[in-house]
Parts: sequence; C-alpha cells; structure tokens
Amino acid sequence: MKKLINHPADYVDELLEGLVLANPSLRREGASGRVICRAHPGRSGKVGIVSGGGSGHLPLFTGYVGEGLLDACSIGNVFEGPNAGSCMEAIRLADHGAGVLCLYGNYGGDRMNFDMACELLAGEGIPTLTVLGTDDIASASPTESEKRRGVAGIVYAYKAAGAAAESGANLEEVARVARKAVEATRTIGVALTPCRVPTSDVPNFQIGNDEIEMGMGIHGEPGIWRAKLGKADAVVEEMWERLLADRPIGAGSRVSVLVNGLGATPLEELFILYRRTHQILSGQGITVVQPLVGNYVTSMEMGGASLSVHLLDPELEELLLASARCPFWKI
Amino acid sequence: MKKLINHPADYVDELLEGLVLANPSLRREGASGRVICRAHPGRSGKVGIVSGGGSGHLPLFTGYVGEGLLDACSIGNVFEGPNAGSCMEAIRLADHGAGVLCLYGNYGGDRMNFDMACELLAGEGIPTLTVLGTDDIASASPTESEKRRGVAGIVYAYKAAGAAAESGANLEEVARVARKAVEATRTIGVALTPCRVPTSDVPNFQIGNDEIEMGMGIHGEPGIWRAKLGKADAVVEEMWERLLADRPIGAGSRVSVLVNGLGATPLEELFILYRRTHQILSGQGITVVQPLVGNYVTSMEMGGASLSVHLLDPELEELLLASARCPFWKI
Amino acid sequence: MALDLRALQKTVALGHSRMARIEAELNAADAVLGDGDTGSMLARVLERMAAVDLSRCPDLGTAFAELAKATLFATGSSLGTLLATALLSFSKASSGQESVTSARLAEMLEQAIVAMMQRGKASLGDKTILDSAKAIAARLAASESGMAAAAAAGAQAALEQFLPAPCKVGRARMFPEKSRGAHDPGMLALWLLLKPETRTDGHCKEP
Amino acid sequence: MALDLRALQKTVALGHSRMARIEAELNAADAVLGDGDTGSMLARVLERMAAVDLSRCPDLGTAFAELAKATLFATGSSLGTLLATALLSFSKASSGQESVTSARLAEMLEQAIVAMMQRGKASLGDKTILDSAKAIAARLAASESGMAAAAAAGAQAALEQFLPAPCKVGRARMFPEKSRGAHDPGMLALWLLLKPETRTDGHCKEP
Ligand SMILES: Nc1ncnc2c1ncn2[C@@H]1O[C@H](COP(=O)(O)OP(=O)(O)O)[C@@H](O)[C@H]1O
Ligand SMILES: Nc1ncnc2c1ncn2[C@@H]1O[C@H](COP(=O)(O)OP(=O)(O)O)[C@@H](O)[C@H]1O
Ligand SMILES: [Mg+2]
Ligand SMILES: [Mg+2]
Ligand SMILES: [Mg+2]
Ligand SMILES: [Mg+2]
Repeated sequence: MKKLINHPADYVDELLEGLVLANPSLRREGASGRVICRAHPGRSGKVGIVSGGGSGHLPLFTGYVGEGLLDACSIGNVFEGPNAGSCMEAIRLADHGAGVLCLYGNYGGDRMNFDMACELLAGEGIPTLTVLGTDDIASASPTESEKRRGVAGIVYAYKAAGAAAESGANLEEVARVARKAVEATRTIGVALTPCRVPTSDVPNFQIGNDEIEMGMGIHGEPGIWRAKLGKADAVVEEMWERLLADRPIGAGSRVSVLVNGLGATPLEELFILYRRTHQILSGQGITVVQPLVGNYVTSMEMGGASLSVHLLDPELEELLLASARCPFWKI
Repeated sequence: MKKLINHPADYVDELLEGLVLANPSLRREGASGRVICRAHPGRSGKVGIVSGGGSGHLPLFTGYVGEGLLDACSIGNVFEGPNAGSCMEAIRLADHGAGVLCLYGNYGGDRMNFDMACELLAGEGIPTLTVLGTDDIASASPTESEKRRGVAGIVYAYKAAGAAAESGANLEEVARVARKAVEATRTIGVALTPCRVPTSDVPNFQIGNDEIEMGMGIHGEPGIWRAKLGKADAVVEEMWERLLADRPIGAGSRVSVLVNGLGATPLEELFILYRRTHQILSGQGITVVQPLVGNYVTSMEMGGASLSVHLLDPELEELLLASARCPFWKI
Repeated sequence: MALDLRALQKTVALGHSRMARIEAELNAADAVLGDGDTGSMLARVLERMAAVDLSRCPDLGTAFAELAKATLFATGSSLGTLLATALLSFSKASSGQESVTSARLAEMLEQAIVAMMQRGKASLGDKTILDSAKAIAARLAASESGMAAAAAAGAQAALEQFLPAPCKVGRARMFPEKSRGAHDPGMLALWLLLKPETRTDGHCKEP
Repeated sequence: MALDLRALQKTVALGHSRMARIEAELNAADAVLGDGDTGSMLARVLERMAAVDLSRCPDLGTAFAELAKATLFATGSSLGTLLATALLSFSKASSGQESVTSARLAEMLEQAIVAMMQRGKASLGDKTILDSAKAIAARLAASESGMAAAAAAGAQAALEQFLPAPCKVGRARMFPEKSRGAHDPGMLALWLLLKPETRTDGHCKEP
C-alpha cells in the first residue's frame, strides 16, 4: 500500500501545514499545532462549535471549519483521538463569550479527551455542552444506540448546529438542534479494501480480492457480514433495508441523503449507488432534498462507501439549506 | 480490482443517471443520453462552451457544466472519445446564437469526433471554434507541444473561457482566452497504482508494489521513468523542476496551482504535496493565488497525483477569480 | 468475385463471431503502449454492426451508411471513428450499387484511406491501419481470385512488414523504440478479423 | 521495597527499551478486533515519557504529573488517555512524597482504577486494563518481596484469567464470541511491558 508521503511520523503535521497553506480561511493553532480554526473568527456572542478526532478522514474534521459550520477542530494522530491539550485549545479558540458545543463522533479516546478538556475549562469559566455523533447503525443495536459510533452522518449535525449558532441561538438551543440532527440521522457503510495507517507496515484489515463487508467501521472495525461482492444495486438495496428498518420513514417524508466515498472509491461508483438510492426512496414516496454525493468522510485510501439518511422536518430543512462555506462544502 | 457497479456495459449510463438525479442543475440529453447540459441554459447571445471526452474522469467532464464554466458535454465510454453524434447534440444544446467553442483534451478519438461534428454543424449554420487542452509536458517535447495531451490543467481553460463567455465576449474572444489559458498551463503527473476499465478483466497497467512512474498519462500512457517510490518531497521537487524547465516562471510572478488526485490518493497526501509545492514556489519568489487541492480530474481508482501550474496575468487572474458554480467547484 | 449485400453481411457476422476469441489479445496488444481498449471497443462496434439487418438495404451505399452509423453510435475511439470514416467513404462510392468487384473495392479503399488520413492526420508509414488498408487495396486490385483471401493476405503482409518499424502516431509515438517489434493493435485487429479460419484439425480453409 | 524517583525512571526506561520489540505484536493484537494501533501508540507514549528527566522532580507527585503530561501530549487514544488518568491520580496521591511502599502503591492503584472507570465508563470484568490493574493491585498489597515481580505476576494472572472471557467495551464489544480466546491488547501490553526480562540463555532475572 503505497503512500506519497515523507516520514510517517511527520504525516499529520505536514498535511495540516499543507491544508492551511492551501486554504487561507483556515488557521493552524495550538502548542503542538494540532488545532485548526477559522482565520476570521465568528462574531462575538456566537456559540462556538468544536469538533475533533483522529487524522485520516479528510475532509473530516478540519475541512468543515468555516462559516455556518465549525469554529475549530482538535486533531489527533491517524485514527487516534485528539489529545486533551488540543481539545482545550480548540474550545478556547471557539469561545466567543457564549459557550461552546463539543460535537464529535462517539469514540472512546475522543470522548475521554474532550471530557477532560471540558472539565478543566469549566474552571476557566467556559461553559461547554457535548453532543456525540452516533449514526452508525452497524455498531450497536437500536436498544444500545447511545453506544453507536459516529461516522459520515455527523456532517448533518455540523450543518444544523452550525446554522443555528450562526443565526444567534444560545448554547442550549444549539445543543438541542445538534442532538435533534443526530437523532434524525442514520448511516451504514460497506468496505471493499483496507487502508494503512502511515506508521504501520500492514493494512488495517485483510479482505479477499472479491469480498465486501457490510457494516464495517471507518477504522476497519468489523461489520455484520462478509461475502463475495455482487451487484451494486443489491448492496444498496440491503443498505436501505437496514437503514429503514432501524428508522422507519413514511411516504411523504423529506430527507437528505449522503452517498459518501471512503477514499479510493471513484465518484462514478458513488453516482451508481445514488441512482439506486433515488429509485428506492422515490419508490416509497420519500422526497430527497439536497443529496450529497462525494468524499465527505474518508479513511485515507480505503475502498467502499456509506449511505446516510437525514430525516428532515421544517426546522432541519431550513438549517440544512442555510448558507455555509468551508473548504469542502459551499451552500 | 473491485468495483461497486452493476453490469459493466451499463456503467456509463447508470453513473450519468445518478449524476443528474443528484444534481438538479444538470440535465441529461441526446439520443443515447450521452450529453450533459445545464438545466437552466445560459442566456441568449452567450457564446456556448462545450467539452467532452471519455468517461472515468469525474468530476471531468460533466461535473464542470455550470454557470461560468461549461454549457454542455458529450461523454463517451470509459477512456474512449465521445461519439460524433453526441458531440453534435452537445454543440446544438450549447448554441445560444453566438456560436460554440469546443474545448477539450488533445486525444485522437475526441478530436476526430468533435471535428466531424463541427463540420456537419457548419452546414446547419452553427459557427464553432476549437481549442485543445495540451498541458501534459510528459506527453511530447516542447518542440512538438501541439501533440501534447490534455490532462488536469484543462480546468483552468474551462474557468477562463467560461468567465469570458459569461461576461459577454464573442466567439473569437472566448477562443483567444481559452488558447491563452492553455498556453499558460503546464501539468505533470505521477502514477502509483492502476485502474481497471469496467469492461476489462485486468488493470490498465502493471506496476511494482513499491514503484512510482513519473509522467504517466491519465489513461496509463507510459511516462518518463519508473523507479522505487521515495519521499513525497523529492517527487514534488522533480515535478517542479520539470514544470519550470518547460515554462520558466520568474520571481514576482503570480500563478495558480492545482494539486490533483487521480482517484485513490487520499486528500491528506495531496496536502503533503501542496506543502512542498508552496515552499518551492515561494522560495523562488512566486506567489500562489487560489490554489486548488483535490480530485479535479481522475482516472477512477487510479493512485497518484498531478501538479499543474497556471501562470497568471491580470486578465487570467480576473477570469480565474470570477464567480462560477458547478456541482464540483464553486467560486 | 464481387462484394454484394449478402457477402457484406456474412463478413460482418464472421467478424462479430470472432471477437469473443480475439478481444483479450487485442486489448493486450493495445495495453503495451496504449490504453488497452482496442478489443473491447471493437467487440462493441461489431456487436452493433451485426445487429444491422443489411438485407433490407436497397444498395451497398445504404448498407455501408448503416454500418457507419452503427459504428458512430457505438464508439468515439480513434480506431472506431476511422472505421466509420472509411465506411462513410465506401457508402458515397457505392451509392446505388448492388455489388462491387474486387478492383472497384480496391479503388474505394484508396479513397477511404485519403478520407481517414484527413480525419486522423496520420500518414502512410506511421504503422497504423492505414498501412494495412494500403496493402489490402494493393492485393484487391491485383487479385483475380477470392476477395477474402486478398484482404487477409494484405493485412498479414502489412502486419509483418511493419512489425520492426516504430509507431509514429497516438500514444505509442513517444516510445518509438518500445513500439519496434510490437504489433500495432489496429493492424493486428484487421489481421485477426480477416485471416482465414483455422480448422481444429490444423488445416486452413477460406473464410 | 519502595518506589522512588530512580526506580520510576528505571521502569519507564525499561518499558521504552522494550517497545521496539513488542510494538508489532501489540498492533497485531489490536488489529484482531480493534484498529491495530496499540503498539505504535504506546511506542510514541513511552518515547515521550522516557524523554522526561524525572531526576529534577522534587517528589513523586510532580514526577507522575510530568509523565501524565507527556502522555497527554503524545496521544488521544483510549489506552493512552486512561494511562494519563491513572498517572494524574497517582500524582495527586503521592504529592510531596519521595517514595511509596508496595502497599501504598496498591492503594494508589485502587484509586486510579476508580478514576479510570469514571473516565472510560467501563467496569471491572469488561476485559480491559482495569482488570489487569486490579490484579496488580492485589499482588502489590500482598507482596513482601519485589514490586516488579508482583506487578508482573498480576498482569500475567489477569491476562490468563480473561483470555477465555468476552470483551465488553470498545470496538471488540460487538463481537463477544470473536474476542473469546483473544488477548485484550491493553492487557497484553501491560504484561509485555512488566514481564521479567528473559535472558538469552533462557533463564529469568528480575527486571
Ligand atoms: N490518427 C490515426 N490514424 C490512423 N490510425 C490510427 C490513428 N489513431 C489510431 N489509429 C489506429 O487505431 C488503433 C488504436 O485504436 P483504439 O485503441 O481503439 O483507439 P484509442 O487510441 O482511441 O484507444 C491504433 O493501433 C492505430 O492502428
Ligand atoms: N473505556 C475503557 N476502559 C478501560 N480500558 C479501555 C477502555 N477503552 C479501551 N481500553 C483499553 O485500551 C485498549 C485499546 O487501546 P488502543 O488501541 O491504544 O486505543 P484505541 O481503541 O483508541 O485505538 C484496550 O485493549 C483496553 O484494554
Ligand atoms: Mg486508535
Ligand atoms: Mg481508448
Ligand atoms: Mg486504445
Ligand atoms: Mg486501537
């Protein structure tokens, strides 16, 4: 598994350096340079929104820093939580006097580090609330949905919370919106090929040359089943069966859909997946609003895709369509 | 080489169906559905801009149909020119009474089919001019630069010509601007891993597990040398040496730069390439304006990247920064 | 010996039936210095051509036009587009005709070569299908016997003659040395499509 | 037997020196059901820890705080953050102290387990480093002899005891059956870091 990189230990720092050089709307901060924030901070009195997590998922997390989305991100090593120090730094940078929402995926390391940071900052008088992304239906049963990991669907929570904060909502209100967006979102992914963490010599999992795994996590966490890869339409059909079984959606509903590539899957294939998705949903009387097709949350060179559904009500639809601009998403 | 697809013969039609379902700003047209045009055509009297080529390069070509960019595209099978019939259809759809510029990469099949279409349409009274993308410096020597293939740098020509057409320039003027943009642009690519045309059982080329090829074309056309993959910085340095030898750029110049991923190369790595690019150029007193980093012109799941430089003058800079919006690029 | 609608339809059918066997070989030949699609592209073209019912055409001119149209809808590749260019040229030259002699076909092929040179901007000697077409035209002009045999002999002669030559057009142009000793995929395609059928017992029979 | 600054520094140095040898094994253990980074992450943590000069610290409390800080800057992984949580807990408990006895260390470890449970939301019996810590604390409390031997014995006992048990936290939780018979990478790490040095002649010596 070849990589166009320099020394593996410099991977994260060098990519962050390139990211901010290429995007003047972003600034790199923090004692060890592991925080990305807006170059032009939000207005005073705006609720701050911070996310963070391990590297290796671009555009997530740092790429969503921008107007109408995130204020700052703390960023860890590849597939590792951001350290508590960088979480503190990110929260401080995002605080404009109205408190900060910590909005990130439900992973042990991330949670522990953000929790530590929030506890320490409470002492400094920065109020924080936390909402976790828990959209991956393959990662825990519905009865344990609070244990589910956060995957690509988190971008819908960023969008909703970001728009609410921009419109002047207070911290509790922004957190309510974020929670509502998380609850309205479900994701399931399939993996075809692994990736390799730069500091490792081996791929993060093994899979046969003709195999697909349903429900695998974005770090290669084992999924629901593994079998010979069949037709894309059949894969999409099963994914939607699972998504709609987990969260039934009635005819007449409006949803947004994210067909997300994990890194190495060509856009062409994502559109083939979207085609069947659109057929299935319109066949059930469900209207798709603002579909997203592309690489929104990746795992470096991993092959595969995830489907997310975001069930809209008038409030969430307005927040989704509100204007926003970050390096990777402009509305 | 796994693919999330249905029947290989349906690949192009299904992905185009998905593309327009996901992007209401695009419409699919043509007797065999191989034309993509704007859903809301440009105003009457605007010069039309048409491009086209083989499938497998998304966002190229169809993804650049939109305001300030292309009016229509004819699209062929994977890595195959668009057929003459679809070129005629695309040109007709793009014609708003002021003639049409055909702006596409210099490949035999594409050229023959567009030429046939233009000859046939001259009879219908639609004036056309043709400008070819010839940015790939690895594909022919400087003395035969008219034989060079067009690769990722063509997006700069789209942008310049698209902005000129939008601003009301006539056909000759739009063609002049496109030619100027092509002449101001140079690209070189490296390949790490092949892709597979869906109808084929084998990858489009073979390469060792630790090898890189300098100068390889986007369809796997052989490059300049092949060797063991070293550090990314060294690769970037050689690419810039070659680019700047082909087109010397003085201190004080302003350029845009495109670090383009070929499909399977993670964004993280593209930013590592951009980092060194920025260092090299600023070290020579060259200012980078509006750098582009991402997958702009791909070859499905091919691994590798290309670097393009677009030398600006005040006219080209204004055209580059003019507003534009297509599904994959918003300014 | 003459080419009429039935013979044309039979030739197309024969080519179509051969494609499955030669597709991979042609892709491989194109993959040496090109993009490896010659076989798959021709398979698609011949599939579309074979689907055309030529028996309903009033003359060869119409039949060639139908085959050209089928090709132009099937592909936008260099080879396919040049093939369509040749077929359009044939169509003009045989308008109103129900059959053409070997000598007339040779003349038509010479005209088609000119049309393909204009379209493709290549020259004779560049190691392309133009060179095969030229050799075939020469054999057809001289031949008293079977057209099929003459065509096959021309394709084979050109293929062998140009094997050691460097390629001068398209993707392979950049690597003249690598292209020496490698068959041009388009020239190889013509030979594999036109060569006499080999019986399983090892004897040859005319197609 | 007591733990003082010099013994602490020696323990860190020993762990650091072992990492190169055990990194791949730990990554592999984590790759079974996790993300395969336990070894690389710990290598980074121990490298940072080993770079801390503990001889300048006035007391154990400061030394543990420095080690915690090094860890918190080196990683944001679950294991690393829990380790830092334990070190911070040790730091509070040993503030002003220049050395602690085996029995006191056992008490400190019990407190650290509580802190780690609060931070990580896991329980004893979930097959994590908590269970190793518990077993180590028990041996330390009972031991009259060497702390190192007691710690190693505890880590080993827990590892063996939980081998057939299902994992109940983190990524492996979803696959209780697959996790039976596989070592938890965190527990394995403690054992490999704490186990007595094996001499090349096959005999064991105390670390
Ligand atoms: N300009 C040209 N003039 C004549 N023949 C050509 C030309 N370009 C290509 N060919 C022929 O077409 C063949 C390549 O066909 P194919 O692989 O189908 O096309 P593409 O290059 O579009 O992939 C070559 O082997 C050569 O014989
Ligand atoms: N919540 C938790 N409580 C206690 N121990 C945990 C917890 N989460 C993880 N661990 C321990 O950490 C180990 C995993 O470490 P590591 O691979 O470095 O972290 P990550 O899961 O962040 O990649 C597990 O084997 C387990 O022993
Ligand atoms: Mg991890
Ligand atoms: Mg081709
Ligand atoms: Mg070819
Ligand atoms: Mg791990």
